[in-house]
Order: sequence, then structure tokens, then C-alpha cells
Amino acid sequence: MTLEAPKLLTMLRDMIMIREFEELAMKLRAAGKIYGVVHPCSGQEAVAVGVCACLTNSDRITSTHRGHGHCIAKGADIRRMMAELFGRVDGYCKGKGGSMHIADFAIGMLGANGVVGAGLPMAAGAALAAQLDGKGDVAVCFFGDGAVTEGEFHEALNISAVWKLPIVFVCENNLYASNNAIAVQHHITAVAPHAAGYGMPGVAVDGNDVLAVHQAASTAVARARAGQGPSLIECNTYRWYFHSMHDKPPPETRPADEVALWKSRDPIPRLSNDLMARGLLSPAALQQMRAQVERELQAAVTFADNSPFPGVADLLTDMYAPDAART
Amino acid sequence: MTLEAPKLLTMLRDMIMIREFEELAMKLRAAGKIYGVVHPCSGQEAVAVGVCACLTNSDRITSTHRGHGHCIAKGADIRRMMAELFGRVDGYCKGKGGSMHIADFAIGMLGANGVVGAGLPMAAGAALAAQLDGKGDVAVCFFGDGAVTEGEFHEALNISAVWKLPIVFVCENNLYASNNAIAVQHHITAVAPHAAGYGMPGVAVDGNDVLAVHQAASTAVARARAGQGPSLIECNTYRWYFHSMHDKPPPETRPADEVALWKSRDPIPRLSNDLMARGLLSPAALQQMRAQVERELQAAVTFADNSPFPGVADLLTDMYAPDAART
Amino acid sequence: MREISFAKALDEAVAEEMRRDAKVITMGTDFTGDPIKEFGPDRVRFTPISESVMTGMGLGAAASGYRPIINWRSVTFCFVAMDQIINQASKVRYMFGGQADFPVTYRCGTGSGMGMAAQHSQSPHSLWMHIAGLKIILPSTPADAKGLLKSAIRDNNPVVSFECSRLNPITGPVPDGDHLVPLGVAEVKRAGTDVTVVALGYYVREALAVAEAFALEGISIEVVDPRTLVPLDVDTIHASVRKTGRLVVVDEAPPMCSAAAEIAALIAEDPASFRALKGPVQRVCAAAVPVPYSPPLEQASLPRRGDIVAAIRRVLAAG
Amino acid sequence: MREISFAKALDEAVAEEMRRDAKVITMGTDFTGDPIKEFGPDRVRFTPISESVMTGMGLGAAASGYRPIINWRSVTFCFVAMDQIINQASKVRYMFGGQADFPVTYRCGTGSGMGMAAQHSQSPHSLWMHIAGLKIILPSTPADAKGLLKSAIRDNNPVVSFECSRLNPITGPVPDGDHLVPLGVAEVKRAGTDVTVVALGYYVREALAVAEAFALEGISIEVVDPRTLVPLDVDTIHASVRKTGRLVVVDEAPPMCSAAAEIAALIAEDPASFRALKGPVQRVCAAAVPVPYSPPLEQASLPRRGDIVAAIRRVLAAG
Ligand SMILES: Cc1ncc(C[n+]2csc(CCOP(=O)(O)OP(=O)(O)O)c2C)c(N)n1
Ligand SMILES: Cc1ncc(C[n+]2csc(CCOP(=O)(O)OP(=O)(O)O)c2C)c(N)n1
Ligand SMILES: [Mg+2]
Ligand SMILES: [Mg+2]
Repeated sequence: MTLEAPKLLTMLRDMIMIREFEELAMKLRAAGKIYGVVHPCSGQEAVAVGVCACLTNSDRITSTHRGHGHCIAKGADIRRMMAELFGRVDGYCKGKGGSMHIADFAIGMLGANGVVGAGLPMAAGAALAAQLDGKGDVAVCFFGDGAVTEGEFHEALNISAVWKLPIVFVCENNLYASNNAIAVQHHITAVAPHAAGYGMPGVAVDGNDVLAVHQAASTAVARARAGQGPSLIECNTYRWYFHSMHDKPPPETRPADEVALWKSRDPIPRLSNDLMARGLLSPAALQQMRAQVERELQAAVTFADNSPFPGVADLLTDMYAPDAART
Repeated sequence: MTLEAPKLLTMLRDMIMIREFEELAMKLRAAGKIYGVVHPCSGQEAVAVGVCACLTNSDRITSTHRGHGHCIAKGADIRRMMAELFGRVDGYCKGKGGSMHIADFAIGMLGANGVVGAGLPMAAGAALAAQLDGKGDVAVCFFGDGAVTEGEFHEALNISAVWKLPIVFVCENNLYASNNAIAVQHHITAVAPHAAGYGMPGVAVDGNDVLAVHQAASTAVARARAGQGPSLIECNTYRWYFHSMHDKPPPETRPADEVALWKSRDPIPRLSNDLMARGLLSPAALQQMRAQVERELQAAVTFADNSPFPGVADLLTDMYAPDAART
Repeated sequence: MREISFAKALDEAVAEEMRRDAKVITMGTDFTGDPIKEFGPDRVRFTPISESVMTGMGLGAAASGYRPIINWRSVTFCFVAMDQIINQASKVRYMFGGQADFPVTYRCGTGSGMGMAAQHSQSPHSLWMHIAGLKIILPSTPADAKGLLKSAIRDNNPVVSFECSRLNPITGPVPDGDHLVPLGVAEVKRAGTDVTVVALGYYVREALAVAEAFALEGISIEVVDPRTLVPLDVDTIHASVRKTGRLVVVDEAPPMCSAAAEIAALIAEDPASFRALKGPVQRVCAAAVPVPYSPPLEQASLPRRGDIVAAIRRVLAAG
Repeated sequence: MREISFAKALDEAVAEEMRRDAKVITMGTDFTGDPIKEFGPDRVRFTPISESVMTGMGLGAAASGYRPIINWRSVTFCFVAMDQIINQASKVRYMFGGQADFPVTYRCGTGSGMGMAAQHSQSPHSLWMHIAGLKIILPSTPADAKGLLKSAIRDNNPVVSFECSRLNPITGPVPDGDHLVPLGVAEVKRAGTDVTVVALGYYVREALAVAEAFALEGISIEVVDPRTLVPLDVDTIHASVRKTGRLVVVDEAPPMCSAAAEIAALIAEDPASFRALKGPVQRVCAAAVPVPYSPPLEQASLPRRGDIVAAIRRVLAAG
């Protein structure tokens, strides 16, 4: 599959944006501008971007606790994301959700989720809606290798296979679930083989190669759009940092050489070098792209900082949909 | 594997007992001696008997809503079973449990269960105990094809594989879950292939051939006893009657030729004819065996009938273990 | 007026709403009636035995423009789906800042009294009441069953419908046409002046029977049926207790942290209602045990008419 | 006496019981401290993220001679395991006629106040109280945490231990040696004569601070900490209210069908306690919303000292 240059540049820009957003979020969490817990996805950018590059706003995704990248790749406004992390009224959830519950329903991003595996059923529901709508839309759900050990993963795969739902299951296999290496969770550490039990295609791809991810996702999405049912894609990747942080980053517990190896497989230079080699990107253009990302992030912080905290009077709003009955 | 004649005759007798117990239970339910709901396992006797013939009293099993056969095959006292169905104090659960909650912990029967899939985690816990005990005991859990679509099935297979637990997962694939044919539940209607995702052996056997079941179970149990971990056995079988009955049997909804075909595969004559062909059983001995089963069942009914109903004063007993702390 | 059964009233509610709005779909491992005949397999979905994914799919489809009715059948089976209920359904609207509505209805059969033993005889509506974010209905008559379920399906929030299985065969008058009962409005099922009995589900009938008997003695019992548990029509309960000064609450669940506890607490904490009380309130609940199988024990575990009578006599004696 | 943190007290309880009895094992996706070092990987099991199977395995292993401690970590995660809790753990002993004991302890962190948002800020102990068959502890101090958890591990029944995360860093005196606190015994954390405040978990501290302030005004507040929610030490609560005639209940959960509702109902239905009441009881609970993320909203959703003070003033004013 050959992608047009503008698309490739957008993918590069999105990966850079995710990386820089996460670097900034960690700093802002340490600085006390963000509260609670932050799970950065640095290093895994190629999965979100490679997959979401196949989607439109009428396709829907669900995400995980490590969800900032999925939001950005799906096209969310980083200003409203940042305001949400700051707990402000202009955040996506008016400050009620925070990092683990960012969502933008208008662009088909049905939410991050603090419960491992919990997004899969919701994505299957969105896929059912897409099937009933019959317009060729699809649903995608992102989840980690850890989610495969929750029953909801299997229930979602099974019903999607039986009903031929237009859905793509995207596993971000980053070799760890919190501090547990993958062998604590799995006897067979590959996830793709589970697809066979449900009679759906299951492939593993290099999750740090955005073009490989995009290729696999395109095949699966096309299949789904054509009414041929679900697919499972296992993207092998790695998170650069800790599982999560509160006010300070916890110490690294994984082997140093493992971390170093995976950092050497950084998906961003991999794409940018490729684009340069193909003459689609110059060092100056990359420089400019990075500067633009930087400016946007600064603007997002300013936006968030200028947004007020919700007032106590808003404690009970948003609980129930106001109009009790449709006519 | 060659089984000794006494063992084969016991297996035949157990299958006949299960069949006759179920025929009687249906009558007694219709007559109002049994309450609530009864799920007969007639037709599936070979699975319970073939598997339990590999087990001792220190091996533990968990069962399903369709659990009478598992109880009998594990060696439960049919008098106390009948008394339980009658809701009497001499029943296994003093009348508190009924058909869906028969158990005999003394012989390693950890209970029938009214929730599809719920017995699997408990069996895995018994397997963990056996592993820690290190005496070569195993756990077996019986479940239906329907349970495979519950997440607990997968969680139990996964943790058993990761921990190499001494457990055998026995699926009674009877092609239906309540009134739904198997294709409503599964895209791939075979269950054994799921084993591959967990790196454990998964085999399918003719579940109406008690010797085939016994053979497969022996291999799996030996493997578990030797510390080599879990196995999955799919036994293809069929229930002769309805899913469940209250005061009267519901109408048959399955195709008549399908029912007839499976009835022609009755596991009981299959074994008895085989034994006769091998000169291990005479028609007279079979007659005698059937008469003995009949007498035992009549005695069980008498026992149950003579047992009193629990008194209202017993409403709160058995709630909590009396000794709050061990020393 | 037509007399139809509670079960048929519920079936009619679903069928009418499916006719009215093509976005209404329904999912479950089985259905009463034969909805697939009228509405086809796209909108009436037989599911695998996977309540957790079913429950979450309800939310996902609701957020994507549909109005799913998820039928758990027995309430027993929804406990495998509690993550989707407690962590998701009850929280999604609020925690996403009201970005989307989730018009999904969860239906389940509840209750005991039919020899179904511990797991299949549960009445856990109080659990759900504690979880902020779900609406809850618990009808006691065919008319309420139909009218409340129709309102639930039209409501733009997750609503849980608890449908007492013992009521299924019971018949009663149901108005013709588009019969709706609004959520959040209690009904005084019998007016009275001496004692307020707030009864839930199946026990509304029992309370009415007891009230009838007391009437012969010249004692006037008011029977209040909340019908909706969330939002609870607190005003109607307060008004009744302020009038009678005596309160008995009857429910099929164990007492601890129950709807009956809540109603007692509401009265005990409200100055006007508290002042009106002539004596202690009384709860008539199930025994705090898993429901036993054996009929004599099962009956003993349930609130009996005699228990209601005794509680009423106690509140009458107290002042 | 040694001063140790609440978190360390809990770790000590587990370690001491594991030392004491080789049948005690523990399972979870992670552990505080480093128990695997002392007890080895056979008895300290890192699990996959499969709370449902973990929870059921606790029952299976318990019925087979072990005493498992299942650590769900956050209470959020156990909702995927509710079938094993509600349909199995709470019912297995009774429905099997007492054939077997199930000595299993389920531990979880609860509570809000740390910017963790709706899913990770829950205090759902009241749900479990409603389910007949589980014992439940909810300690408020390091000493109680240690003593109750040790008793829970030795108990031959399923016990759920709710451990308020905000208390983890808080230190307090803990007796040396084999310190046990019996299940089912409340503690009067501060004696008083004018108002009874029954407070739970984190809010025991808050109630004590408020009581201290009232003492300066010459108003004497009695603070009762139930410590065990099932079995609940009803006698101690009744005795206190019969003495003071005034009751305020403080809890971190929403009010509806809560422990606070239960305690209010207990008082409202008991003739002697009811007669002793000088005015309505008051509940000080969390707002009935999923806990919001933004700090000002999160704080507003929780009971605050000012709310406790106001409730005490209301009950004082009433009589
Ligand atoms: C049901 C449930 N159990 C436990 C947790 C705690 N938890 C949060 S993230 C996580 C690890 C998830 O691993 P994985 O799915 O591989 O995603 P990753 O963090 O690697 O992106 C765990 C155990 C949870 N959120 N939900
Ligand atoms: C969690 C759950 N969902 C639904 C049910 C209702 N139910 C009881 S048995 C049954 C069918 C089970 O099918 P299968 O596992 O194949 O066992 P079989 O009845 O065929 O022996 C269903 C749906 C249940 N008991 N538990
Ligand atoms: Mg991972
Ligand atoms: Mg079946």
C-alpha cells in the first residue's frame, strides 16, 4: 500500500505530538498541575497513529488507562485534553474525568478506561451500531497484553466473531502489565493465536513500525467495512517509562538493556528517516514540525491554565440526561 | 489402555444408575416431590463416568447446573442426593441446596453450580491446593459448551497454564445451551482449539463412548499428576431431553432426526454390548445389575421420604463457621 | 379495561417501543414471546452466555445512536457483568462530563418463593440503589410494569428494571394505548390514615391483602408503592408518614443496607416526618441468609403476611 | 508502643499470619512490602489480571485446606469478580448445608480524596453488607488494621477487608506481639455524653477532630467506630445513642442504602433507642455522584469537617 506524502507527514506529526504531550504531561504531573495518576504511552505512538490513520470521525474507538495517544491519534483537541488533565471546565469532561476518562464522542473517541479490559465490550457495542447502520463504519478497540487475561477480552472476541461485527481488536503488547513481565500473565506470550479459537484473522506486527501497523490495520479495517467481520492485531511494542506516576516517577524495574534496546527502536526517527530517505521530508521541515508541535502544546497549557476550575455548584450536573423521554 | 473387568462393570453400573436416577428425578419433579428446577443429563452419562473413573476421593471436581451425573460418578450416596432433591434434612445440604447445589466435600465433589462457568475458578483453586500439597492429586471441572462463552472459562485456562496447575477441563459439548444451538454461541463450534492459545493439550473425543472418554481423561489426569499442567478435553455428546423442567417437561424444540440420531448413539448399550462381545457380561448379569440399580433407587426414595423437612429453627444455622479462629 | 398478565405487560412494553422507534433493539440469551418474528434477527439478538460483554455492548450501542434493551434474564446472571454496571454504566455520563447519553435498559427477573435456591432467588435491587448513576424501577402490577418499562426504554439514561418473577402469571387491568408511567412517581395503592406501609414489588400485593384485613377491624392502612427506586419519590413517602405517624416497610431483600433501611433512614432524618412518628419504624424483610431450597425454610426466609400484621400491630401499640 | 503506618500494619498482619500458619497463602497482581522474599513464590502468587478466577480460586483452595488471602488491590477491580463474591463466596457455606468452611480473606483498597476519579475512588462497603454471608472489616487506625486483618485471616469464613487508601501513610501506635482485634466488636474511640457520632474508616479521624473542637465549647461528643461492618456491633451503637439521645453517622459512601442508612434505621426501629432520641438522626455522606476528578469538585463530593459540625449542630438544636 502506498500512502500519500501529506498522510505520512500527518502520521509523523501525530507521533511527535503524542511523544511530546506525554513528556509534558509527566512534567506537569510532577509540578502538581495534573492530579491523580498519569500513564504515559511514550514509545508506543506508532500503534495509535498507524491504526487511527485508517479511520474517519464516524468510526469509533475505545481506549485504556494509557489513552492519551489514542485520543490524539483520533484527532482530539489537545487544548481540551490538557484542560481535562488540569481539572478545568474547558476540559473534555469539564474536569470530571481526568487522564483515565478522557473522551471525545464527537470524533468517535468513546473514552479511556481505568478498568483493564472494560473498553472491549463497549467497542463491540459501537461495532453493533455500525453494523446496524450499514454505512461501512467500524469500531476499533485498543487494549494491552494484560487485558487478554480478563474474561471480557474473550467474550468480546467471541460475540464479534459470531455476529461478524465490523471491529478491529488492537492489542498493544508492551511485554508488561504494571510491574509484571508478560510471562507472569501468559504461558504463550503471543496474543494473536487466540484469534484462531474464534475463527478470525490474527496477526502480529512490529508495533514500532507505524507503516507496518497501518498496513495491518488497513487490511483489518477494510475487511470490517466490507462486512467480513472482526480481526485481531497484536502490535509488539514497549513503553519507554514506568507504568504510572503520581507526584514523582517511580524507579525503573525492568532490565536496562531491554529498555535500551527498545529505545533504539524508536518509531519516530524510524518514520522520519524513512521519509527523508524518500525525499518527502527535509531536516528543516522536521525542525519546523517539531517547533509547531511545541507551540501547540504551549498554547494548550495556556488554554488549560486560563480555564477555571469547576464550581461546586456543578457537582450534581451531568448526572442524568435531562430529557427523560424522546418523542 | 486395558481396563480390568470389575472396573468396566462399575462404569456400566454407574452409567445405568445416572440414567435411571434422571428418569426417576423427572417423574418425581412432575409429581411434586422435588421442587424448583431439574436439569437431567440423560444421554451424557459417559462423560461423567469416563472421567471420574480416573479419580480418587482426594481428587476434586466441580460441576454445573446439570450435575447429578457428576455426583454419582464421583461416588456420592444416592440416598442423600435424593433426600436433598426432596428438600429434607438428610440431604447433602440438609435441604438448603437442592438440585443445583448438591455437593459432597468428603469425596471431593465441590458442588454443582447454578451459574454457567462459575465452577471453573473454584476447580482451579482446588488444583492450586493439590499443587501445593504435592501429593499428585488433581482437580477436574465439568462445564458445558455454553460456559466457553463466559470469560471465567478463559481466565481459568490461562492461570492454570501459567501456573501449570494439575487440572483437567472437561467440556460437555452437547450442541446446545438452553434452547440455543451451538452456532448461536460460537463461530468455531469446536471447543478444543481454544487450548492452543494457552499452550495446553486440547483434544476432542466421542463423548458417548465411555472408553474413549476414559482414555483421554487418563492421559490428561496422568499429565496433571506428573506436574505437567492442565489439559482441555472436549466431549461431544447430546442431552436426550429438554434443558430443564419445572412441574412439567417442556416441548422438544430440536430437530427430531437429530434427537433420534443421538439416541441411537446411547452410551449405555454401547458399553454393555461391547462387554458382552468380550464375554465380560451376560444378559442375565446385566439384568441383575439393572434390578440392583432399581432397588437402590427405590431405597433412596424411601430414605428421602422418611427424612423430615428442616425445621424453621434451622433457618439461620450453617451461615457462618462456628469457630471464629483456629489456633 | 383489559386484564393481562405481568409477563405479557412487559412483553407488550418492549414490542410497542420497538414498533415506535427503530433504534430500539434487544439482546439476551432468550426471550419471552416471539419478538424475532415481528422485528427480525437484526433487532432481536440471541447472544452467547456472555453477560459482561452484552452489558457493555449496551453502553457502546447506546452511545452510538441505539436504544438497547439488554435482558439478563435472572438477576443472578448479571453479577458476572458488574464491572460494566458499577464501573461503567453508572458512571459514564458523569465522568465524561455529560458528553453523551446512554439510553440503555437492563432487564432482569428477581425474587424467591419458587424453590430455586440461593443463587436463583435474589432480590438485590438495594445494591443498585447505592450506586449513584442508575435509574431503577420495580413494578408491582401489570399496568405499572408496562408503563414503567416503556418509560425506561424512552429514558436517555441507563435504567435497570427489576421484574419480580412471582408476579409474572398475575393478571391485572392495563389501560389501552400508549400507557406510560413516569419514572420517579410513587403511587398510593390504598389510602389510609393509621399506618403507612411502604411495600416493594411482590409485597405490595401482600400489604394490600393485610390492609384489607385490618380494615375489618376499623384500622386504616395506607399502602405506598414507590414503583421507581431511583429516583425515589421521597415526598410521597414523607407525606404519608406525616399523616399516619406510623411506618412499616416491607421488602423481599435482607434488611441490612436495603431499600427498607433507606426508607426508614429518610423518615428518621427528616425533622417533620420524625416529629410525626408516634413510635419506632418497622422493617419487614427477608432473613439475612441465602434463600434456602427446601420449601418450609424458603417460606420462613421470606416476609410473611403474619410478619406484616405483627409489625403493624407493633407500630400501633407504640403510640 | 511502636508507631507504624496503616500500610505497614496491614503488611505485618499478613506476614505474621503467614509465619504462623503454613496454610496461609496470598495472591494478587502486586504486593506491598516484599513477601515473596520471606515466603517464596509458592505461597505468594503474582496473578494474571483475572480477578474473577482469582476470587473463585480463593474459595476452591479454602475448601481444600488452605487459607488464601486474595488481594484485589483497588476495590474497583473486584467488580469483574462479583459473581464469585455474590453468587458463590457469600452463599457456599449455607447452600451446601455447612459441609465445608471457606477461610478466605479478600483485601481491597477503597476511598477517594486523591484525584483518582470516578472508577478509582469508590467506597462500596455497603453493597457487601447487604449480601448475607460475608464478614466485613473496615479499620480506621493502624492498630485496628493489624488486629482485624489478623483475625480475618484466622476466621473460617470469607471476610472482606476494606482498607481506606488515604489512611495508608498515617501512623499510630500498634501493640507488640500477637495483636488481635476480634471481629464484631465496635470501639468507642472517644467517650462523650451529648451526641453520638458513628464514623467509618477515614472519617473516624475526622469525627475525632471535630469532637476535639466541640469539647472546647463544652459539648461532649462520643465517637463510635464499628470497625467490623458484618457482624455489626449493634449493642454498642444502641448503648451510645440511648445515652446521648443524638445520632450523626459519617461515611464516605453515598447515602442511599448505605451503612449510614442501616445505622439510622437500626436506631429508628429499636424502641429503647427511638425513645431516647431527642431529634432526627443525621447522615453525613458523600454526594450521590461518581467521584469527580477535579480537586475542588472531589472535595465537594466528600463529607467535610464542616458538614459533620453542621450535622452535630442540627441534632443539638433539635432537642
Ligand atoms: C480489572 C483491573 N484489574 C487491575 C487493574 C490495575 N491495573 C491498571 S493498568 C494494569 C496493567 C495493564 O497492563 P496492560 O493491559 O498490558 O496495559 P499497559 O499498562 O501495559 O499499557 C493493571 C493491573 C485495573 N485497572 N483493572
Ligand atoms: C452466567 C449465567 N448466565 C445464564 C445462565 C442461564 N443458563 C442456565 S444453563 C444455561 C445453558 C448452559 O449451556 P451449557 O453450558 O452448554 O450447558 P448445558 O445446559 O448444555 O449442559 C443457561 C444460559 C446461567 N445459569 N448463568
Ligand atoms: Mg502491557
Ligand atoms: Mg450445552
